[in-house]
This record gives sequence, C-alpha cells and structure tokens, in this order.
Amino acid sequence: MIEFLQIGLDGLMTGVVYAALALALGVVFQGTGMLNLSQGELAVVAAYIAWSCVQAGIPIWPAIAIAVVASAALGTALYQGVVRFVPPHREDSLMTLGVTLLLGLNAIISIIWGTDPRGFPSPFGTWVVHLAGLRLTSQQIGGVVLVAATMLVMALLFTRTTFGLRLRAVAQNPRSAAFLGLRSGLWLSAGWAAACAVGAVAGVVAAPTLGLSPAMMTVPLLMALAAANLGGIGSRVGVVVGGLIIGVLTAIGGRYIPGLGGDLNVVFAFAIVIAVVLVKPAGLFGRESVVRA
Amino acid sequence: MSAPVVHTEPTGRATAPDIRPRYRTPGFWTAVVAVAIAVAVPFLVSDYDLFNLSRVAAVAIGVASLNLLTGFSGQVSLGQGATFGIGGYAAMMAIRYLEWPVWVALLAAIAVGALVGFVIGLPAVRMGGFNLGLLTIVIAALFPVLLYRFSDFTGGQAGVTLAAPAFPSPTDSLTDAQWSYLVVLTLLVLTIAFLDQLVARRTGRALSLIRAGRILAVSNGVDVERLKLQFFVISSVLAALGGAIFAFVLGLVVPESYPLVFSITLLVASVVGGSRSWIGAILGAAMVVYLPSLASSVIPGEASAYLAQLVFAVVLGLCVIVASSGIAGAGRRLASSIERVLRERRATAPPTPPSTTREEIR
Amino acid sequence: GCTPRAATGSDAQSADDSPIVIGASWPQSGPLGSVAPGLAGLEAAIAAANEDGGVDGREIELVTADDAYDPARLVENERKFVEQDGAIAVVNFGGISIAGREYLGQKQVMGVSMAGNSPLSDIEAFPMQRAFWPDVSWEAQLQGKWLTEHAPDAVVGYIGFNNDLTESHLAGLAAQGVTPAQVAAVPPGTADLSAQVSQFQAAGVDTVIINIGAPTGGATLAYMDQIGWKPTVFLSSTVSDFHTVINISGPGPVEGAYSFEFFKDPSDPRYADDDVIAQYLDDMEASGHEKDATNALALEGYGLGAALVDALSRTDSFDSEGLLAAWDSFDGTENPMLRDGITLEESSHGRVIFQYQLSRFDGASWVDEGEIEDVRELGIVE
Amino acid sequence: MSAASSGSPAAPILSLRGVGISFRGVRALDDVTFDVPRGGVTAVIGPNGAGKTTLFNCISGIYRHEGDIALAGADIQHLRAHRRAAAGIARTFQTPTLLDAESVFENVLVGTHAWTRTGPAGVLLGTRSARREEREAREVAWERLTAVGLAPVAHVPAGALPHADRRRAEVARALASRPRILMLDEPAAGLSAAESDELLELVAEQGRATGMTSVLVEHDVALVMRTAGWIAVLDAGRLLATGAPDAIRQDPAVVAAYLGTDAEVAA
Amino acid sequence: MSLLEIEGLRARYGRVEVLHAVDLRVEEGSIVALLGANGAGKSTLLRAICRAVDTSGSCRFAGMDLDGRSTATVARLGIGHVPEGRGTFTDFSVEENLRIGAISRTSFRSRSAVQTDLDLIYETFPVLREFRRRPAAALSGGQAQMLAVARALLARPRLLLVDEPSLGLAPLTARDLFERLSGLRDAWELTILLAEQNAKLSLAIADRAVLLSRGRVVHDGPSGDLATVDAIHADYLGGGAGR
Ligand SMILES: Nc1ncnc2c1ncn2[C@@H]1O[C@H](COP(=O)(O)OP(=O)(O)OP(=O)(O)O)[C@@H](O)[C@H]1O
Ligand SMILES: Nc1ncnc2c1ncn2[C@@H]1O[C@H](COP(=O)(O)OP(=O)(O)OP(=O)(O)O)[C@@H](O)[C@H]1O
Ligand SMILES: [Mg+2]
Ligand SMILES: [Mg+2]
Repeated sequence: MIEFLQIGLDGLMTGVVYAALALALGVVFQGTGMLNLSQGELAVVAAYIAWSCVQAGIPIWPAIAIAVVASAALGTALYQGVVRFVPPHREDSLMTLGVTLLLGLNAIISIIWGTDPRGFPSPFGTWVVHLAGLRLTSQQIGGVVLVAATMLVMALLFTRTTFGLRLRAVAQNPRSAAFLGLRSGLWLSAGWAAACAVGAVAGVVAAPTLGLSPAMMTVPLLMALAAANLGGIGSRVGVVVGGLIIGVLTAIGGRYIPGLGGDLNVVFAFAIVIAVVLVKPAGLFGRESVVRA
Repeated sequence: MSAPVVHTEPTGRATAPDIRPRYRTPGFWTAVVAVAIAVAVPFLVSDYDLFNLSRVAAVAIGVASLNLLTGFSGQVSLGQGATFGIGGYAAMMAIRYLEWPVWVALLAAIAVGALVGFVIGLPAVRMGGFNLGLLTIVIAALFPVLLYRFSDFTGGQAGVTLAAPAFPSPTDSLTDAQWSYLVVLTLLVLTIAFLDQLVARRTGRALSLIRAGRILAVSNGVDVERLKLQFFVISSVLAALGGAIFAFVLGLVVPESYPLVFSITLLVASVVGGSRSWIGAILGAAMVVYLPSLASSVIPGEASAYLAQLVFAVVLGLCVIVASSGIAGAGRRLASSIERVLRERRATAPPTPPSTTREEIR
Repeated sequence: GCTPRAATGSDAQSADDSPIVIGASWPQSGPLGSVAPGLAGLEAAIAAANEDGGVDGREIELVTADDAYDPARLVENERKFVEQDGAIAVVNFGGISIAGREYLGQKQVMGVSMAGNSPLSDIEAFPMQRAFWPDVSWEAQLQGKWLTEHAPDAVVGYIGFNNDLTESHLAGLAAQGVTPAQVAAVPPGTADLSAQVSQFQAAGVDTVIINIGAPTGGATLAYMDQIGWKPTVFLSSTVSDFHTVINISGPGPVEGAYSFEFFKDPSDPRYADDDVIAQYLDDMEASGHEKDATNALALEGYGLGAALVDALSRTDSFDSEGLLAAWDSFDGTENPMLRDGITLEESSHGRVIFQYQLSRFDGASWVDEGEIEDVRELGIVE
Repeated sequence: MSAASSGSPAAPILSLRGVGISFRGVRALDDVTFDVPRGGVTAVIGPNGAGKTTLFNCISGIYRHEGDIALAGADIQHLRAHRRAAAGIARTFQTPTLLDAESVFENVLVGTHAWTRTGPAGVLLGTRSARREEREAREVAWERLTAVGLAPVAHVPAGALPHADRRRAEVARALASRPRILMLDEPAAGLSAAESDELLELVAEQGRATGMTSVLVEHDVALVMRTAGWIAVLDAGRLLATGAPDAIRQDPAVVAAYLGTDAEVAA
Repeated sequence: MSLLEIEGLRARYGRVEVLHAVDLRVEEGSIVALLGANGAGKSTLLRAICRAVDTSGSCRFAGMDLDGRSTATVARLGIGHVPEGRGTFTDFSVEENLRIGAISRTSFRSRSAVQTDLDLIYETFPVLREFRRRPAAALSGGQAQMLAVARALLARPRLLLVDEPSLGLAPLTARDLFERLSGLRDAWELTILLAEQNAKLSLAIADRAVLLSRGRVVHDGPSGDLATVDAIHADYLGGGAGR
C-alpha cells in the first residue's frame, strides 16, 4: 500500500510539470486559438536563460524571475515577428507554424547553449520530507507550490480582471473585437506573453529533475497535450488537474499493469484520456461549445 | 426577379457550366508534361539522385494520403507517419518471413493499411480537431516503442531488411535504380490519378460540405461519419502503400525511421506543399527529403547542423506565412493573376462596347 | 602508434597522391544531436594526421554529413560518399548503422560504426561492417560475473533504454546467471524516473545497473542521493563519463559507483597530466573543436580516427579491401582513447576492444580497482 | 419525384405528434402537435425564441427530440439527419450558411447531393450513369440558380455576396435538392418587400410544379398572410394556435403574444 | 460641424470598387436612415467608416480624420458598429458578451455606470437577463440580434452604426427596438446611422434618409421627403418604401 501511494505520489509530482506546460498551452489556446506545439521548446529556452543567469553569478530566484520575464518578452516578440503573419483560423497552418517554431527554437537553443545535457540546481534546496512512510523531495514540494501559485495568478488574471475576457474575445472573433475597440495585435501578444511566462515556470520546475537539454520538454509536451485534452483546454483548473492525473496514471500503469513497463506505461494514461474524450469531447472540466443551426 | 449587383465580369452563360473533360483542363496537361519529364529523368541523372527521387516519390504518396485526410476531409492527423511505417513493416515482413512476392507484399501492406485505418478511424471520425490530434499523435508516439517492444517479431533495432532490390531491373539496358525509380514513379502517378478522381464531383462536394460544418453537411444529405470513415480508410491504405514503397526503396525498415517527428514532418510537408493539391504533396515531399541536406550542404562550419535546421525552419515558416494554401496554392494564385493581367491587357486594347460595362448588367 | 601522427612513419609506397576519401555520416542534429562531438574528435584526428603529411604522402579527406539519426538520411549520405565522393570507408555513430550495412556490402565498401549494439557483430552476414566499441553484452557479462562473485544475493535493478541495447545487456547478465529483479526500460526522452526508483526500493533492490545516457542517468543518481537511497551502482562504460553523468548529478551522488571502463575521459582530473590527452587537446584546438574537447565522446571519435589512420598506415592498398584487412589485423595497437594497458586487437568477428578496467568513482575521479580484465581470457568471447 | 408518391392527397405531408425538446433546463419545444397540409405554403410564426428554428432542427433531424414525426405517413423520427435530407426534407438557415470560398454555382450544386447516388466508387470509375447523373445535377443546379436570379454571379465566390443574395443562394441550394418539403427560415429577412415577394412567388411556383410543400418561418407578417395557406403559431415552445391566415389574424392570443395591434398586420 | 463628414469615400474588396465617391454628413444627435436595394453598398459603407474594408477618401469624425486609423482605434473614438451577421462571441455567455461591449469604457466611474447601463439593457431585453449565463450560441436568431445591438449600445458610442437591426426580430420587438433607439438618441445623446431594409420602420424614427444605389448616393434629404423620392427611385428601394 505504501508503495502504491508512493508511486502515485511520484506520478503526481511528475505530473506537475505536465500541468504547468498544459496550463501554458491552454493560455495560448484561449488567447490565440493556436495549439502551440513549440510551447515545450519555449519552456526550454526559459530554463536555459535561468541557467545562464545562474552561471553568470545571479542567485537562483532572481535568475528565475529574469527567465520568466524574458520568456514573456520572447513570446511577444514571436507573436509580433512571426505568428501574426499567419492567417488566424487556419488550424493546420497554425499547427505547422508551431512545428516550425519548435524546430527553429530547438536549433537556436542548440547553437547558443549546445546539445550537451547539463544539470540544473534545484531552487528549493535538497531536503526531503518523510510523512507516514511517504517521501517528498524539496524539489517536488517546491514545484507543486510554484505551479499552484502560477495557476492562481492565471486564475486571478482571467477572472478578476478583464484580461481573460479580452484575450478570448480577440481569439474567438477578431473582427467583432475590433469593432469593440480591442486591438487584436496587442492582446494576442499579451496572450503569448502570458503563456510563455507560464511555460517558463514549467521549464524551471522541470529542469532540476529532467536536466537541461534541448529535447528535455519533448515528452512532457506530449503529456501536456494529453492533459489538456483530458481536463479541457479551455479550463485552467482542468488542464492542471489533467496533468496531475496523467502523471499518476502513467506511474501507476507502469507499475501495476502487467506488460506495460517503463516504455508503454503511457498507454494506460492515454487510453483513459481517449476514452474520456470519446464520451466528453470537451474534457472533464471543459464546457461543450454549443453548435446550432 | 431583380438581378443582383455584380462587380465581377459577367459570364453571360445561359446554361450550366460544362463538366470539362479532363484532357481540356490546363492541370491535366501540366501533369502530362510533368510526368513526361519525370520519365526522362532517370536517363539524365545518377543512381544516387534516383535514389533520392524515389524517396521523394514514396514520401509524396504518404503526403498525398495526408492531403486527402487533412486538406479534403478536414481531419488533421499527426499520426500518418505511423501508418506509413506500418505499411512498410507489413510489406517487408511479408517478403522476409512469408516470402511473398513483392507485388503481393504491396497488397498485404494495403490490406493492413485498410485495417489500421478502420480501427483508428472508428473513434477518429467521432472526434473533433484537438482530440483527433491527440489520438493520432499518441499513435505516432507509440509506434516506435511498440516496434522495440515486440522486437522478436519486428527485428527490433535491426529491423527487417531486403536481401535483394525489391524492383530488380528486368532488362540490362536499365540499372536497378533506374527501373525502381520508374516503378515508384508509376505508382505515384497512379495514386495521384486515383486521388484526383476520388475528390472530384459528388464526393468532392460532400467533402466541402463536411469541412464547412456538420450541420450544413447532414442537412444536405451527407452521411458525415460514413464518408469520413471511408476517407480515413482510403487515406490509411495509401499511406501504407507509400510506406511499403519507401521501405522497398530504402531496402529496410527500422524503428528509427518512424519517430513522432516523422509523422509531424509529413503534416508539415502536406501544409507547406499545399494540402489541397497533389502537386503540393510532391513539392512538400521534395522539401522534406531535400531541404535538410541542402541546408546542411550550403552552411559550412561549426554547428552547421543546427544552422541548417534553423534554415529549414525559416524556410518552412516563410512558406506558411507567404503561402497559406501551400506552395502549390501560391503558384496557382500567381498563375491566375498573370493570366488575369494578360487577359486585361488584351481586353483593354479594343474599346469596350458600352453595352457590356459593369453597371449595365443589372 | 599512439596518436594519429604515428601514421607518418609509413613506408608503403604509392604512385598516386590523390586524397584518400573517408565518409562520416554522423548525427549532428535530431534526437542524438548531443553525440556530435564524436565527429569533432574524428575530424581532429584526421586533421592531425594530414597536418603531419597524411598517410604515405596522401592526404585523408574526411567528407561529413549530418544524418540526424534518421536511417533514410544515413543511407542517402552513404550513397553520396560512395557514389559521388569515392569513399573507401564510411564511419557512423550508433545503431542505425544497421541501415547502411546491406548497401555497403553490395558496394564492397568498408563501414565502421561507433556502436556497441550486438547486431553489428554479425560480420558473417555483413562482411564489410565493423564496430569500434565492444559489444555491450560483454560488459554486461563482466558486471554479472562481478555480482556473482562479490554479491551473489544482490537484488538487481536495471535501468536502460527500451531498445536492443537493453536486450543485449540483459542477455549478457543472464549469461552469467544474473537476472535483474526489476527492469525499467524507458524510451529515450523520459527523464523523471522517480516512480521507477520507488518501485525498485519497494522491491528491495540493492544493486542498480544504469545504462542510460544524459541527462536521465545523472538526474536519477541525483534523485537517489537526495532521497538517501544508496544501493550499489554500476554505470555502463559509455554513460559513466563526466559529461554524460557526473556533471549533471554532481560528483557526490556518483561516489562509490562502479564501472567497467575502457576509454579515458578528458574531463577526469586523473588525466590532467596525461601526455596523450594533452596531445589530443592540442589537436582538438588546432582543428577548431576546443569547445568539445572535454567531452569523452570527442576523445572516442578521436580514437576512432587514430585507429583508422593506423590501419591506413599499415595497408598495402588504399582501398576498402586493404583498409579492412589492416583493420582486422590490429595487434596490441595503442590508441589515444584507450585506458593505459588496453590496446586494439585483431579478431575474427569485427570487434577490436576486449579489455576493461573495473573502476570506482572516489568522489573526484575514477580510480582503478584490480587488474585489467580481458573478455577473451575470461571465456566471454572466444 | 412524384408529388403524390404515398398517401391520399388529403393526408398531411408532415405530421408532428408531441414533439418536444429541452436544452439544459430550457424547454424549447413542448408537446407540439400539428399537421402540415400537402402542397402550398404553411407558415410557422411566433415571437423570438418561440422555438421555430428549433422545430426546423427537429424536423430535419439535427437534434434528438421527443415525439413522432411522420413524412407522408411514414415515421421518420428514427432517421438520422442525412437520411431525412435524402427523404426530401430541405431547409435554409436563419443565418445564411454557404461555402464562402466556393463559387455560387458550386454552392447550389451541393444541394443536389440529396438525390444523387453516385458514391466514391462511381466517381472514381466515372461510369456512364455517374456521368449522366452529374450532368443532370448540374442542369438542375443551373436551373435553380437562374430562377433565383443569381446566374450572373454564378462564378463569384459566395463569400462576396451581399446579404440578400446569400439568402437567395441558400434557397436555390435547397431547391436543387428536389425537396418534398422545403423549410425556409426567415427567407425574407434583409430583403426588400418586392424582393421577398419575388422569392416566395418563385418558391410557390416550384411547389405547384413539383408538388413540393413549403414551410415558412417569417417575421414579415404581411408576407406570411399573403403567402401562407395555413399557419401554426408557436409561443415559448408551445403551439398557440393553428388555422387559416384570417383566423390567426383575429386570434386574440396570437395578437397579444406576437402580432400586436392590427395596424402591424395590414397587408 | 457635423459629427461625421464623409467626402469622396471609396471602398473596395480586392480589386473591385463597390463605393464610388460617397458624400455623407451625419449631424450630431440625428438618426440617418441608409436605404438601398440589395447589394447597394449599405453594409460596405458602414464597414468603410469603421475602416474594416479597403477605403480611400476623406472621413472625419468629430473633427478627427479617420484615415489611417485601425478599426479598433475608430471604435475607441466612439463609433459603435452592429455588424451584418451580428458577430456575437458565440462561446461567451450572454453577460460576457455584454460586458465585452463595455470593455473600452475606461473612466474610473465607469464600473457603476456600466452596471446601470447593463440594467437598462436587461430591462429593455428581459430575455437577455433570463439567459445571461447561457452561451450566446444557444440564443435564437432574434435573441442574438438583440444581443448584438445591446452589446454595441453598452459601449456608449457617440455614433452608432447599425446594420439591419430589425433582422430576425418579431414585429413587436422590432418596433420596440426602434422606439428604444429613438429614445436613447435623446437619453444618451446618440447619433445613429441606420442601414435597414425595412424602410417603414427606419423612416419612422429617422430625421434624414440617404438612398444608396450601386455604391453611389442618389438621394439625401429629410426622411419625410421620401414619399416623393419613392416614385423616382422605386426600383432602388425594390418596389416601395413601405411594407
Ligand atoms: N442548442 C441550444 N442550446 C440551448 N438553448 C437553445 C438551443 N437551441 C435553442 N435554444 C433555445 O430555445 C429557444 C428557442 O430557440 P429558437 O432558435 O427555436 O427560436 P426561434 O423561434 O427560431 O426564434 P427567432 O425568431 O428569434 O429565430 C430559445 O430560447 C433558445 O435560446
Ligand atoms: N467580402 C466581399 N468581397 C467581395 N465583394 C463583396 C464583399 N462583400 C460585399 N461585396 C460586394 O459589395 C457590394 C455591396 O455589398 P453590401 O454588402 O455592402 O450590400 P448591402 O447594401 O449591404 O446589401 P444587403 O442589403 O443585401 O445587405 C455587393 O456587390 C457585393 O457583391
Ligand atoms: Mg429562429
Ligand atoms: Mg448589407
């Protein structure tokens, strides 16, 4: 039983990274209607920026702050420099653009920082908590707190301010939004900035566990996609819960379902996601959008 | 009934626009010329180039199958590479373990492709864009893992290889590479002719309706699920065929050939080439085959591989931005605007009779 | 000879002074982009040889191409090397070399791969293909043998990739009667193994064999250290160097780990004063690759280059056949990448390295434990 | 298609029995029961949100609904939407929905899907019957297109049409499906009085020629009174009244709920 | 000075010009009915004022030149637009749609002011209050039309451009709406440019009527005049001004 709980807990902690990345995916999806496949790579950039700052002698927390801000700036730049030239509402073009950004960012990361994997210090120190036979590392606890805080900030931003409303309006119907005085360029880049800031948190939370390498977010991105489907990409709580569930299901599946093991463990999680979306296409927390004649 | 305001040129037609026979469309003749050139190519270039061209042709079949799915029936798949790979494995294993002849092995690949298409298609046609994206990306991600997992069966890392060329030249006057290229080219042309017919007329219109929205489609009598499933299966069949041909060209199948990235690359090729165009499929395939090595050959020095990747990404990005309907779409637009300019120049020469001015046609 | 420069001494005569062409298709981008320094080492070795007058007055021309670890591109590159550049040998990295061996066989061109994958030992079916690293299963047998001798009751957990390396490794262990109680075979890209570690712990694992590269191996060791779990650790030789593991985990978590090693690590402080390494570092710098010089993979690529130059210096004819014959006749040949006392040897099955030095990480450096072991003498290889 | 393929001429072409539907608590239709007489124009009127469009959606099978619907005596409530379209139920949409990138002609041509039969295989092989059918479809589409007056813009992309022409294109598309029942959802909205009269006249003419029945949802009461032979009034999802135009005009409940003072209704 | 002064305005879609040198003035506080047959260019004129199509020519709003400004800026200057096809945010709830209408009102007092206006809107269209939590996509055609008009009103524009507001409204509701608009003109100092097929409804509240034909203004005068103009331009109005 302890083992089951411990493995579930480990999965939950792994899921934190998925959750953070899925949150970023969700923000950019709500804010721009784009499924941004380069979100993982953007998170990697943030992690490298933080790492470089640490190398330059900046303490870890300011370094992380710099990475978050720089990511937001990068997001804005990407929107203004690239994304806005692609016709919106062209799902496949936007997705291809995401792949293009992924390849491009990956190349830039590799050129600037090299492909050699590196260690990344945990900003939370290296202590361990034992509780009722279960074990949590400082990194795991800190990651949870950081991601929860990010989710909270996003929730406040989206519900307490008109930020979310503007973002969604511009994404959903740029023409009508313009008639109401919303500058779509401004808000779309704001959406990108917010998403990239969230992505930066994902990168910084992931780096100490996963190590820094240009490909570090490839698998988490896949999981984050599944998380977004499971929870409902339109729901901030949904994507986070989705990420955690995916983490747990993957860990449990790998351990307890015969024949899955460490490589097919994702099958269990994915099968459940697919079953859920077949029954509830908008995901667990998503709201079905009404289509009527 | 009062006629509508028309701000474009009047057609003045009194009857339904004719169904133009294929041989009267410019596209048909472009295709004929292209095929003629393609047939002449093996006698002009080296075997090495033919190998690459054969790869392009095989990948083009895969991209075309994806065009059918994405461009025409509106289902974006991120997993076509897996089906492509399944076709390759099916054909190679049929030859290697069952010792079936090559052509029968191709049929086996087709059958397996149909089965896979049906199994994936059943849930897929019930899913919308985002969910379908996940389903297909999962399939693409799991495929290589499964290949390793069942390595007794699939050969694991060593994969399955052919001991002899799949399409050996029957005559001494052609090298194996030349012959194989011609065979692959023929299959590509047949595939495209097939697809071009398939999306014409009534089915083509049904597909437009489906892309425009479910309610519109069913209100016009289109059985959306059924048609989508049919197209999912056909698309898988062609992907499997392309994969089998690709495997024959390469002479082997190994898991590394079919990572998730490959599936995504196929989608990129489809979009960049032009997902509603068959020429686009070939252009897209040529792009993914040639551009990476081209980019690495023009960029010398340290870190060249990643600069090359960056160049690749920039070129893709430019294509997506400049030509939102793909390179083929941009080409078509360019051609039609040239045509229009020419036409206008011709039209402005003689004084236009007043009875045909725009205002008058109401 | 011990450096690529040794080649200069060759006294074989040839009327021709056109360059000898060798092709290298290597992952420089893509999923294995991080192995690119191997190619840098290879280039440095060839450049050094050319600097010193080449082989028999002939320059060695190394044509390279990126294959992004994609078999189709590998085959494309090989075809280009062979058909357009006239290469007499083709060098690759890793398991996808399998994709090209059929073609090389047809064209009668020698292929050398830096890979421990067992299928590449099959020189009967593919007589033109050689592999530079020893077969992984041999090292696995050494580990198994050590375990049966020193810890017969060990409960073993194994962590590796879900590919044939793991299969070969497990087969090697099994040959020595060791069956891991727990196997975690994960796909490349998985980095968070905390659940697997918990599973190992719960199963009472006390010995962990890690054959998984950067960054996962290092991250896992760091995690194990943080949670205070200290089993006996075996690191496979190819994943025990500073770049792959120690720089990521930090030295502490690796302390006490064992590894059967055969190559040096330019980052290991113990080689700070090593002449051969100094020469290597100079050559890396001279060829503009100083950035990669501390990477063990670069040293291995350099070693591979030196071995090729050595073979060329001994060949009668500068073609594939001659090179292959020379390659198959190493005899106690020193090589810059190999640890002291280990040499390149001839064999009938294409591999050239048979000796290992059991090492233990003392917190700063790998230190030798006992004598060099030779898998041929131990009966692991005939 | 024959006008009286089944049932006696007196029998209703469409009968609704207890049709109802709810959306998350909103009872959009409740126990709607009435018959649509064969031939001519039947109007369905009612205030905004009364359930008129929803009724069309139920009849065309887009929603799963309660109750029974019979087309010419045959139950169709179990048929899926595309089967109902094939059975001869055509409609237009309240917000005109066209394939904006395609030409107007293509937009009308898609309407023929309902009665053409060629499947992918037939298209692929280009059989003689497939070609004949295609030719016929094009002729029908062209004829309907001309009838609504869109022939001059046949090759213009539908996205460029002004609002009123979009309505016409939709009507032409529906007519091209050779319907037995044509459901028009506010066809006159955005058209001037003369234009809508013309459009409705055209529909009526088609009805006389083919035996097609039209069901009209419209807020232009004068137009309704002029064209419809039979009127059903919905209010808040319930059937308020049915009857001939004169009777409806007098019905106090209808006047209160929908029509307002008599002045509004002056034809 | 008129609130809106348009001179020689041209608008084009791609290469096709559909407005040819339109001149138009809208006085502050007036209601101007824009009439014209199908395809005359009414919607295009409204879009041109909002800079939502390719335009040239002069267009001044409250003394400011609109040339070179974006649609969003024009909206922030105080021009509201109820577009053809409504353009509601279908995934938003009704109330979100309304609130987004007021999003550009930034004065610090606006919060309570918006609430007051919202209450007024709910009073006018009780059905919107009833459905305020539902997604706008669920609304019926007429309800959505009300929402579109209400949303534009909540922005408290100085100039409201309305494209066929009566579309899909039941007769009583349409009459109500027009009365309400006429009332708001005084209460909120609105100026309204009204493109409407239903000439009878719009002429009833309009001070002036402008008749558009094939992209040109063919009549511009007090709305009462249209009885006589009617005969001349019968075909432009499609056979009669009144229904
Ligand atoms: N898909 C749906 N989800 C939720 N509510 C719906 C849906 N469809 C219709 N409704 C509700 O059902 C009621 C009837 O809508 P319907 O569109 O049928 O009205 P209508 O009579 O056509 O009105 P109008 O004249 O304004 O077009 C409305 O209150 C509407 O909000
Ligand atoms: N998006 C577009 N692309 C090209 N042409 C267009 C576009 N929209 C409108 N037009 C053309 O501009 C002209 C004027 O259209 P507009 O929509 O302004 O007319 P309208 O007066 O509003 O008509 P209606 O009363 O039918 O709404 C029409 O001839 C139409 O074909
Ligand atoms: Mg309605
Ligand atoms: Mg209009």
